[in-house]
Order: sequence, then C-alpha cells, then structure tokens
Amino acid sequence: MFNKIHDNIFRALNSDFLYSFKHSPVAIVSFIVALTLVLGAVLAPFYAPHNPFDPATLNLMNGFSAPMKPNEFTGETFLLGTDDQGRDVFSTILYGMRISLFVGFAAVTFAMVLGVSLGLIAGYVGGWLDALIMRIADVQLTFPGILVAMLIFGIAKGFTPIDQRDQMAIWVLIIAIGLSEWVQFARVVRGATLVEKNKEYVQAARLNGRRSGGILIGHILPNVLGSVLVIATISLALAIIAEATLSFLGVGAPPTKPSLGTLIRIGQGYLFSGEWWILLFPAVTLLALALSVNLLGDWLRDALNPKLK
Amino acid sequence: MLAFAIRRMFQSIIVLLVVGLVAFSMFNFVGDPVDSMLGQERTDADVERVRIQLGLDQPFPVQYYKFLQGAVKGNFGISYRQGRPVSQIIAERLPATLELAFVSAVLAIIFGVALGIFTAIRRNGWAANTIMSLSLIGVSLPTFLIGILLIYIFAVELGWLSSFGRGDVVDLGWWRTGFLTKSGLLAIILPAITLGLYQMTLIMRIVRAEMLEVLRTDYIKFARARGLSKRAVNFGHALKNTMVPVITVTGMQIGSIIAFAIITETVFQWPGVGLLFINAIRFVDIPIMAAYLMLISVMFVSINLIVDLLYFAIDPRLRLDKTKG
Amino acid sequence: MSEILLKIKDLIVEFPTRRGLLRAVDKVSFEISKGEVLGIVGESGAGKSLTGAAIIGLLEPPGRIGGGEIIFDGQRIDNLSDEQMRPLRGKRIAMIFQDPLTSLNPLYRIGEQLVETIQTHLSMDNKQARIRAIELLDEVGIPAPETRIDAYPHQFSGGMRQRVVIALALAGEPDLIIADEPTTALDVSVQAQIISLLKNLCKERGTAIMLITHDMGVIAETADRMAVMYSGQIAEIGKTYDLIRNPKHPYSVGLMGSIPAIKGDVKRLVQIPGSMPRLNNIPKGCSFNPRCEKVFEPCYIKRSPLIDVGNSSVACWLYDEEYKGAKKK
Amino acid sequence: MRLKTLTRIALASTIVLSMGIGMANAQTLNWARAGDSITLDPHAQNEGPTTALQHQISEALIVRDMTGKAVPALATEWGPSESDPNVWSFKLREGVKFHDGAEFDSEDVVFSFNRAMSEESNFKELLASVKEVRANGKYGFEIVTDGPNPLMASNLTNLFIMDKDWAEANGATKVQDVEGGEDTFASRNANGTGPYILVSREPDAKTVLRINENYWGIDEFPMEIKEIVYTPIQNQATRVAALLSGDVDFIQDVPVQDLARVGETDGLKVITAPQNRVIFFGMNQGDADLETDNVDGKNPFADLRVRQAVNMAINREAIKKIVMRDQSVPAGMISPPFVNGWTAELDAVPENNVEKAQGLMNDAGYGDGFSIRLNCPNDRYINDEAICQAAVGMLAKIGINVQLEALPKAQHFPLIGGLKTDFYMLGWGVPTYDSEYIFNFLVHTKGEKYGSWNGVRFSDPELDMKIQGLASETDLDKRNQTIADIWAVVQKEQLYIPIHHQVLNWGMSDKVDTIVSPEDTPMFKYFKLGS
Repeated sequence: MFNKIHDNIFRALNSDFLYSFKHSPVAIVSFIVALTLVLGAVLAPFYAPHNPFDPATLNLMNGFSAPMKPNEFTGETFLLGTDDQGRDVFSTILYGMRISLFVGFAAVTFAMVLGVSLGLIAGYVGGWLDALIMRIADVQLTFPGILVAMLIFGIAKGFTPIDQRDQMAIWVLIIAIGLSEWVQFARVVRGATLVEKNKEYVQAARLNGRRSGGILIGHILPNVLGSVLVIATISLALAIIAEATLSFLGVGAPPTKPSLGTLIRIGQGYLFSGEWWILLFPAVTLLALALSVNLLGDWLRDALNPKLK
Repeated sequence: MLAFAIRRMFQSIIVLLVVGLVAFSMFNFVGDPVDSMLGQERTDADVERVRIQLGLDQPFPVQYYKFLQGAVKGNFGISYRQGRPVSQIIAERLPATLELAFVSAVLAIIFGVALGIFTAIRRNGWAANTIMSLSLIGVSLPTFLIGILLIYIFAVELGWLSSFGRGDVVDLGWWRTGFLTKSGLLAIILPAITLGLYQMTLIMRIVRAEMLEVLRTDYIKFARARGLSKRAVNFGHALKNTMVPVITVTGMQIGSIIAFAIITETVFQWPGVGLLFINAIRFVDIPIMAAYLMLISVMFVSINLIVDLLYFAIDPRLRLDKTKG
Repeated sequence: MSEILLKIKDLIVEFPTRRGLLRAVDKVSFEISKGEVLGIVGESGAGKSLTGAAIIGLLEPPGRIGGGEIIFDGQRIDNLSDEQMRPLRGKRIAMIFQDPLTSLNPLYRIGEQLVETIQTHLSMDNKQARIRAIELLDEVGIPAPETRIDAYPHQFSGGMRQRVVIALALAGEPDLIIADEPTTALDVSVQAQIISLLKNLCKERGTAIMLITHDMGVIAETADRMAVMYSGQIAEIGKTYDLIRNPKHPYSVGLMGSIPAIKGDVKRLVQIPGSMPRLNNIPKGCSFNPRCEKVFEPCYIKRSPLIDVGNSSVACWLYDEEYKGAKKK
Repeated sequence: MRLKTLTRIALASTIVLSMGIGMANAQTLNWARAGDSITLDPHAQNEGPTTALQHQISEALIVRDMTGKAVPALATEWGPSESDPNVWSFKLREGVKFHDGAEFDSEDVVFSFNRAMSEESNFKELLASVKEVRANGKYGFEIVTDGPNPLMASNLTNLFIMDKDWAEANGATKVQDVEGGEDTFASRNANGTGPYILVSREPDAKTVLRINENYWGIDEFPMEIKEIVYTPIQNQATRVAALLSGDVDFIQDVPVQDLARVGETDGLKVITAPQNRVIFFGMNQGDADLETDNVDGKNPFADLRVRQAVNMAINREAIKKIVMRDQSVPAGMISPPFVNGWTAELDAVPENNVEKAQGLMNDAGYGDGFSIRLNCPNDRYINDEAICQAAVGMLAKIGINVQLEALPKAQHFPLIGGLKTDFYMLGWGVPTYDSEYIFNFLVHTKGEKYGSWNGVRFSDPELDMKIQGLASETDLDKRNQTIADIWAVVQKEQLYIPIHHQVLNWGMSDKVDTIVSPEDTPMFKYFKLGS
C-alpha cells in the first residue's frame, strides 16, 4: 500500500511538468517567494503583531517609528517601523497584501470566468454573436484598464449607498481589473472552440440531435487549460500592479484599510523626509510579489508551451 | 478594401458614441460642479443661477444631445474652471502630451524592438537572459514608483535633470514645442523614460515571442537553406514577418501611452492633457473631462484604423481582392 | 563507379534532454555520387529528415551532430561554423522542404525571393538576376513567368508553389539537393509531375538528389539507390531495383511486402505489428527486435553492422557468416 | 568613438548652458505652489492662489502687507466721513500709471467697484452693504453704505482696481462669468498698477512676470526681484523635489514632513507663521435621527455629553506631534487668533481624557458605542486625510466606530452644503478678521442669507438675532460683548470640535529674504534677495 502511494508520488514528481519545475531554480525560488507571501498574507491574523485594521488598537504617538528603534514617546519597537498613523508597517503590509491578493485573485477569477464563457459562446454559436463579442473585445483592448477602472469607479459611486462605499471600492477594483483582462481568455478559448467544433464527435452529437455544448466544454477546457493557466498567472501580476496604480491615484482601497498600493501612496509623501521605510517595504513587497508571479508565469509559459498569441 | 475601411469607420463611430455616453453619464456622479465653482461664500440663489446657466437643470438625454451636437463641431463648451473654450485649452495642452508620448513611443519601439530581436536571436545567452529578467522587474514595478525613483535619483540626488515641467518652450504659433531648447530637451528625458519603460518591456517581450515563433517557421529554415546571410534571414525575412502581429500590439501600446500619461504627467507636473484631466476630475470640470475622453477615444480609434491599414501595407495576403481583381 | 559527392560516415545526431542524450540518428553511413538520386525511406521519426538537416547544417538546437563525419566533395563539412557553412548552402547543397505552402515567405514576392537567392550566390546585378529568375520559373514550368514573378506566394496553387521552391533550390546551381518529402503535402495528381520535374532538371544539370520520403512509389520511380532507415539507423541500403525486388532486412521485407502495387504511404500500409520504438526507449541490440519475425539471440545482444549482401548492404545478423547456420532454427 | 565625443560635447555644453541660465537670472524668482490662479480677471474669483497672483500685477486701494497689516496702496488716506457715518471716503494716490501707461484716477476706482458689485462678480458679498460708490474729484472716492459699516476697510484689501479705458477698449467691462463659462479678454490679460507686469501665461503650466520700472513704489519697496516665473506643481513630492533640486526658489506649501529635509538642505530654508485658518469637525446635532449611524430612531450627537466625549477623546497633542510634526497650534475654539473675539481662554486646548470621555458616553447611554461615517476632504487642508484617520483611531477608543470617507474637496464640500453628512471636517479662514464672519456662516441657523456652512444643524433664534445685530452695531464695546456672549454659547454647546490652527510653511532658497504672510499671499515687492 505504502509502496503504491510512494510509486505514485514518484511518478508524479517525474512527470514532465514537475521535472521541469525541479530543474528551474528561478521557478523554485519564485514559487517559494510567492507561496511565502501568499501564506504570510492569508495567515496574517494568526501571527501579525498588530491588527492595523482595528483603529482602536492604534496609538498615534507611535507614528513614524523607525524600524527596530524604540519610539521616542512610547518606547515601543517595531520590526519595520510604523507609518504616519502609528500602524506597524510589517502588520500593515501583511494585511495590505491580503487586500491586494484578494483583489488580484478575484479579478483574475472574474476575468477568467467571463473570458472563458464568452470565448466558448463566441466560438460555439458563431455568427453575429461571435462578431459582437469579438468587437467588444477589440474595443476593450484599446482602452487601458486604468481608464476603464476610473469610468466604472465614477459610475459605481453614483449607485452605491454611502455606507457601502468602502466595500464597493474593492469590488469596483475587481470588476474594473477583471474587465480589462478577460479578452485574452476569450480569444484563446474561442480559437480552441472553433477548432474543436468541427471535429467529428461534435458533428456526430449534433446530428444525433444531442446537445453538443456539454461535450464541447468537456473537450475544450482540458485543451486550453495550459494557456488559461499562463494567462491567469500573468493577469494576476497585472492585476496586482493595476490595483496598486489605482489605489495610488486614489481610486482604490480606502486609507483605513490600506492595500499595498495605498501604502505606497502614503509612503511616497515621506520619501524626502527620511521615513523611507513607509515607502520602501511595501514597494519591495509589491515588487517581490509581482515579480515572483511574473517569473512563475514566464516559466509556466515555457513549461506548458501553449500556443499563445 | 474600401468596403473594409467603411465598415471599420462605421464601427468606430459607434464606439465613439458609446464612449461618449459612458463618459458623459459618469460625470453626473463625480460631483456637483457648481459647488466647486462657487467657493465657500455662496448663497443658494447663486447655486440655482449657475445650474440654469450650465444647463444642469435639463434632463440627462437633453444634456447628452447638446453635448454631442457641440462635439461634432469640435465645440466642447467652456471649461468651468478656466473659463475658456475647452477646444482651445486642449489645443494648448495637446502638444505637451503628444511630444511626451512621441518620445516615449519612439524610445519604447526602438529599444523594445531592438532588445526583442536581440533576445530572440541570442536566446539562452547570458545577456539575453539578463535582459529578460530585468524586463520582468520593469513590468513588476508600477509606473508611478519608477517616476518617483527617477526624480529622486537624477534630479534630487544627482541634480542632472530637471524634476518637473517642460523647461523652456518655443511657441510656433500653433504648437508649443520643447524640442527646440536645451532645457526642454533635458526636461523630457525622465518623463519619457518613465512613460516608455513599461511599454518598452511589453514590446520587447512580444517581439521576442513572435520572433522566436517566426524563426521556427519553414520559410525561415528554407531561407537559411538557400544560403542567405544571417542578416538577410534575421532582418530581411524574420523581422518583417514578426512585425505583423507586433504592429497591433504596438499600436495599442501607443494608445495606452497617451492614457498612461495621466500618471506620468501627475508625477512630473508635465503640462499636458493628462494633467489637465486629473485636474478636471478634482474640480469636476465636466466639459474638459468629456472632451478628454472623446479625444482619447478618437485617438484610439484612429490608431486602430491606422494599424489595420498598416496590415494592408505589410501583408500582401490581405490585399487579395485588389491583386486578383 | 562515378565520383563520390557526399560521404557520410557514422553520423550521430543527438538531443541533450533532461534525461540524458537521445540519439535520433545513430551511426549512419552512406555515400552519394555526383548526379545520383538516393532515396531514403522510413517511418516518421526514423531520422531521415534529421540526417538531411545535419548535412546542410540546419539542425534545430538543441539538436546537434554528436559524432561521425560528413564529407562533401572532398571537404569535411560537419565541423564547419554556421558562417563557414553558409556559402555552401544554396550554392553547393540546396534543400527543399515538405510543405511548399509554408516554405515561401508570404510577405515577399516570389521574384524578390528568387533575386535575393540568385544574388547571394552569383554575382549578378538586379536586372540580370531578374532575367535569370524568369528563366528559372520558366524552366520549372510556371506559365507566363514574366508576370507571375511579381506575384505573392499566396497567389499560387500548392503545386505551383513547389515549382517555385524548386526554382529557388536550383537558383544557386547546387551539386546536391536534399528534398525532404517534397510531395507529401501536395495533391496526388501533381505529385508525379513535381517529382519528374525535379528529376529531369537535376539530370540536365548533373545535380545529385537525396530524396527523403515515405512514399515507396516515388522512390521506385525516381531513385537510383535507396536506403531504408529504422529508428535512427540504416537497415538496408542498395540499388532501388534490388531492394524492391529482393529486400533482405526483415524490416525491408515487411515494408515491401505491405505495398501491393509498390505505391502508397508507408505510414499507413506497413503491416508489421507494433510500432517503431521511441527514442528514449530503444531496445538493446537490434532496435527492430521486438517486431522482428526472425529474431534470434544475437539480435538482443548487439546491433549488426552493415553487411554486404550482393549489391546491397544490410544491418542484420541473419546475413552474418557466423550466424548463417543459426538462422534456420 | 565619434559618438562618444559628440555625447561629451553635448553634455559639456548643456552644463555650461544651464549654468549660464542660472547666472544670467540671478534676480529671477522661480515660484511654485500647489494650484494655479484660475483667472486673471480681478473680480471673477475670490480664491487664494488667484488673488495672490493678482496682487503682484494689480493693486487694491488698501492692501495687507506681509505682516497682515492693512497699509495704503492706491488710497493714501481713508476713513468714515465725519459728516455721515454711512459714507467712507478715500484719498487716492496721485501720479500712478497702469502698465500700459494710462493714468490712474477716481474714474477707474468707481468703474472697478461697480464691476466688483455686478451680478457675476465673486466679490459682491464683500460689498453687500454698499449702496453707491462715487468719485469725489479726480483723486477722491466715496462709498455709501446701507448703514454704518465699521469694518468696511478690511473688506477692500482684495478689491483690485482696473483701468476703465483699457477694459472698455477690450470689451472687458463685464466680469468674466467663470461659472457660466465665459472667456474674456480680461481673463487672459492684465493691466494693473502693480509692481510686476505680465509677460506670458499658460494656465496650469507657467506664468512669467517682470518688474514694473515705472511702479510708484519702486523706491519705497525693496523690489529686488526683477522677474518672477510662477509654476503650479500639484504633486507634493514633485514640488519638494523641484525645490531640493534647485529648479524652483520658493514654494508656498511645503508638506510638513519635508520641512526638516528642506531646512537641512544646503542653500534652502523654511520659515513658518501661524495661518489665518482653523480646522475642526462638525457633528449633526439638529436632526432627530442620523442617516449615517447605526443607532435607530435617535441621534447620538444630539446629546451634549456625546459631543463633549468626542471633544475629550481627540488627542490634539498627538495630532500636532505626529501628523503635523509640530506645525500646528492645537485649538479650543473655531477662530484663528488674529480675529476679533478670539481669547486665549476660549482657545485653551481641551483636556484629552479617554476615561472621562468613556464615562460621558456611558452617562449618555452609549457605553457600547455606535458607528458613524466621517466625511473628510483629501486635497484641501494640510494632511486633512491623515488627521481624520488619526481621529478614527482616537474615537475607536471610546467605542465610536468611524467609517472614514475621504474625498476631493469638489465632492466633499457639497456634502456639507447639501446637509448630506452628519460628521465632517471643515476649515475656516476669516478674511475680515472679525468673529461676525464665523457666526454668519457657521453658527446662524441655515437659511437664505445666513448659515450656508452650518452643517451641524444648530439653530437658536435668539442667537440668530444677536448675530444679525452685529453688522450694524457701531458701539464697538457693546459689539465685542455680544461676540463674547455668542462664543460662550458656541463653546458651551460644543457646536464644533476644534482641532488646530494651521501653520504656514514657506520653503525657499537661502537667497530669498522674506517673512510669511498670514494670508499665504507673498507680496514680492517686499522680498529681498541675498547674494
């Protein structure tokens, strides 16, 4: 029994995919970095020294403490220092990363679901619906995500009750970023659908009067899995950056629940005044996160080698 | 081809109408312009007077119709904040943005294409690998951060380049250019790098990917088998074929350069339309915002059109109907 | 025996992979005389195309020559750098690929591609090169070459495109053309035309052809000699007539026996049970042993060298003096 | 090699060139602040940066000097007429010329005042009590008011005088209607009597002024700056970078966190002075129930004890130390110290005592706290958003769960004016230097003419009467007593939660020699330039 499991694991580890992973130091390092960051963020409530989102625990007098140096008023010491509100930068980065990652993952999931379904519909139904969807995709591609986000932000604000705007900001970010990423998914899936649609089994199913849609999905999705995975990874990095940029422009996460972008926006104001840690640590974290995800995406692209345009 | 052009033109107009509608409706939510215009010492009667003057008392469709009517004639009304025709303000600001976008685009395309080719031809070389890794750092750093860091290093710490603005400009009557003065040329360096860096990495990665794809094709193998020189194969054959897909992406990147200029212009206080737009949002200057979005859409749509036409120029397969007929 | 143009000795083509080196071509040796047509047959993956690519120096990295020698017209060329090899390509050795649809750069007029090739190898000005190009097109049977020269590849049919490709291959007046499945992608109706065109043009010029195909019919009609390749090795090589009439290697026998009218596609018609082993899974000894009807002990131990039997050479222990008695057990 | 040489030459020449510019323009002042002037029409916008630029080009009858004192400009003497308290008379300066050479006289003053009182003018509220203006000879001028107006002179310091003939010749007799979207000659050109002449202007980008050699006060004032290049730089990091890199010589709004860096940088200095502006929170205490809280059927702010608890929970000292880096003066009343009616006792910093505050909350029946939305601007006051964030933390300690909504001023202020917020931040400056101005806008019941910024919904008819009476009260002692009475109510009822008085920080090159004007308006004619 044990041997069999061992065999299975051994075989799995020896499969091409894992083999290529084991032999790519870049992939291993970036995977470890990304995993550490994600786990660090997810598990933050269990070990972060402070909860920066609970204002009652903040002491303003702790503000601007330098890393590892006792605060001149309160005598408290913070690993990475504190920001302008006396929030522990280390904890705030962890909690901020939760928001960045949540927005990133949710936006990519949204883009993926939207893109894959529209791609399937466009490829399968064809005709004017296909033309319409692909034209929308073209238009979407010409509009940079930032402008789309600002537009959606402006409109959504008008429809959201005032007491839900904090939550709204996050969802608007997700929708805005998701909307600017779905096209890639749709194109790949549409292409695969077009190829698969004309294959015999689908035609046969059609002739038999059976609904071929389900069969189609079952056959296409495995084919495009690689491409979708690669696009999703790269989109995740893009989404994290987009979130940071929008939050930097002030149309993003609220300042009382700062994401990495908001933190950088706050820290940017203190670049010249010597409080470098407020900008530097979140910026390095953002860079590490985006870079490791990007590197993973790059490696995935090589390893899975999907036909990507 | 004519039919194609007409169809694209028609689609473009629909796109513009939709963008106009979306943009215009957005402005109903960003804030009440009257408040920001009147300042603290205002009476309710003032508010009412101004609302009527601006036509804000009319129903939304009427406002939109009036807006479109004017827009067709290039008349976007008068800026609430500056009190001058929007078209005039945009005309003043546009050269700054276009010059910045132009320099960044040229930088991005030249370096992007060159590095893309280099990394494709020398794939697996250490230099190419280093460039590829660095490029990932480039796409992983948000633009605003790059701008701030560049200012900090080159303007504040080293004092080599100016930290903001366009330097001295020369007024050619219809165009204020910063290209003719030393300070103007020095001033454009940092913002152009900031703006172009991201696009450059993207172009580079796309060129590389496409080039690798093309280098694997039969006609490249055949070209090599015919004994053509490396130069002729790489630059004569492979590059031209690479360019077909790259042109689309590059076209869209140039579109985004103009939109991304919002961030760069904010960081560098570059007096272009992006900064104008951000200011307009702050002051709820609806005519400016509407005009800006329409302008951007027109640019995107024209860039798309140009890209499509470039396809015709570069890819004979699309010219089928002409040569056959 | 006429003068030897190309001599291949123990050629090895290998691919470094994560699981070690894979040998795709394993110690292949043969010769081609001037003006001779050598046919090479075998299933897909037998190493035919790689041998061709190795000769002209166009192995796709990470593929590389791992041993052996290639001697062309008395000069060793397997160790030449890409730049040293380049003057030979097109000028001395040309190559024609399988798919004429993808062999031509779609963005250039065929005239441009011809002129470019001509000028690379012959010192001609634009006008002369163009005249030469028109002549070539005329020779390969393109009607109205003066106007068609300015057309783009997509404006030609498949057969016509392969004619253009042949014109391009001939442009440098080479001594050897490696034709890698030149007709596979074409309609059956034009395959014969193209082959006879190629053969006739080469005959006129005294150009040798290394014709890689899995179409036995083409070989039978065209080749002076032929080689049968199996999993990177030559199983049998000899005069075409002999080999078809009297195949000696059990694989050749199966190959010929499966062709009722000596015409058709090996890939589909081979009646030998099983399939060619994958490169990472080649059995010890003779690589054909799992499928061989006449397999016996030495086949599991060691691979047979090429043994001269009549006018052919066969890599099979059946023909080894030592085992001659053993075979009829 | 050749390229290298070329680059070297190019580099060398740029260095030489840039040094050359620096030397040639030793008397040029590069001036930057966050925002640009909105228009050059002197009567179209009553807004800080707009009047600040106009003050260099045009003059009023009376102006405030760098200390904030009203001093003669185009008028040399003024005062209420002895015969009629409803008439103010002015003696105008003689021999003054506009930039285009035209002579200045009473005709221009009458024209300018009428223009400033027209419907489109943004200054008409300041002249609301004026019945008529008239010339009294070529260099005399009189203002007739509805009733006695003891503060008339202090209303005039931003009322610029235009040349009548120039305005008529250029079709600029009417005030530019900024809101109505008008573009006039006067909004893009200027012809004043001031110390500097407009050379060129690109709105939001660059404005160049040069010295007026024919200025009447050329010998009276230092007038050491010969050329002014004015650039608005919105992004605060960029603005500081521009000063640090030497691209500009003088910025008006140094972010508080960068004061130290600027001050420590060789060749730069920071000077500070208290500003005429107080920052405070307002709470809706008038409505029976609040929209933005989680208490049903009740308004916690209606309870004085809750307002007092909030007041006590705010740690003004911490805000000063951390958020403002000592660049603020904690406040106990919503009036700047310059203002008539201000006293040190009233302005004493309230006690910060969380326990006591919690006690008050318990007494009021909100021991478990409640939640409420706080509206805050993010681009108006110094560190406005950071102050609000700090307040969120402080109020959390007494159980008030605050959701902060920080918006640009264009979206924030309408919430207050439109009574759409129950808890908000506001800042107030008092250009008239009198408490009446505060009461009119912030304390009087909200209505047609008064209380337009009374977002706390406070209403006391008796107090309203007192406030309205202030305008025509000529007995200054009696008037001051009324003011003190009103302040007592404001303080007792805890109408607002004062936070602090803002401090102005001007950062500049060492060579610039000036003091800070409490109005945040540099008058460059007073500036001196060191070597």
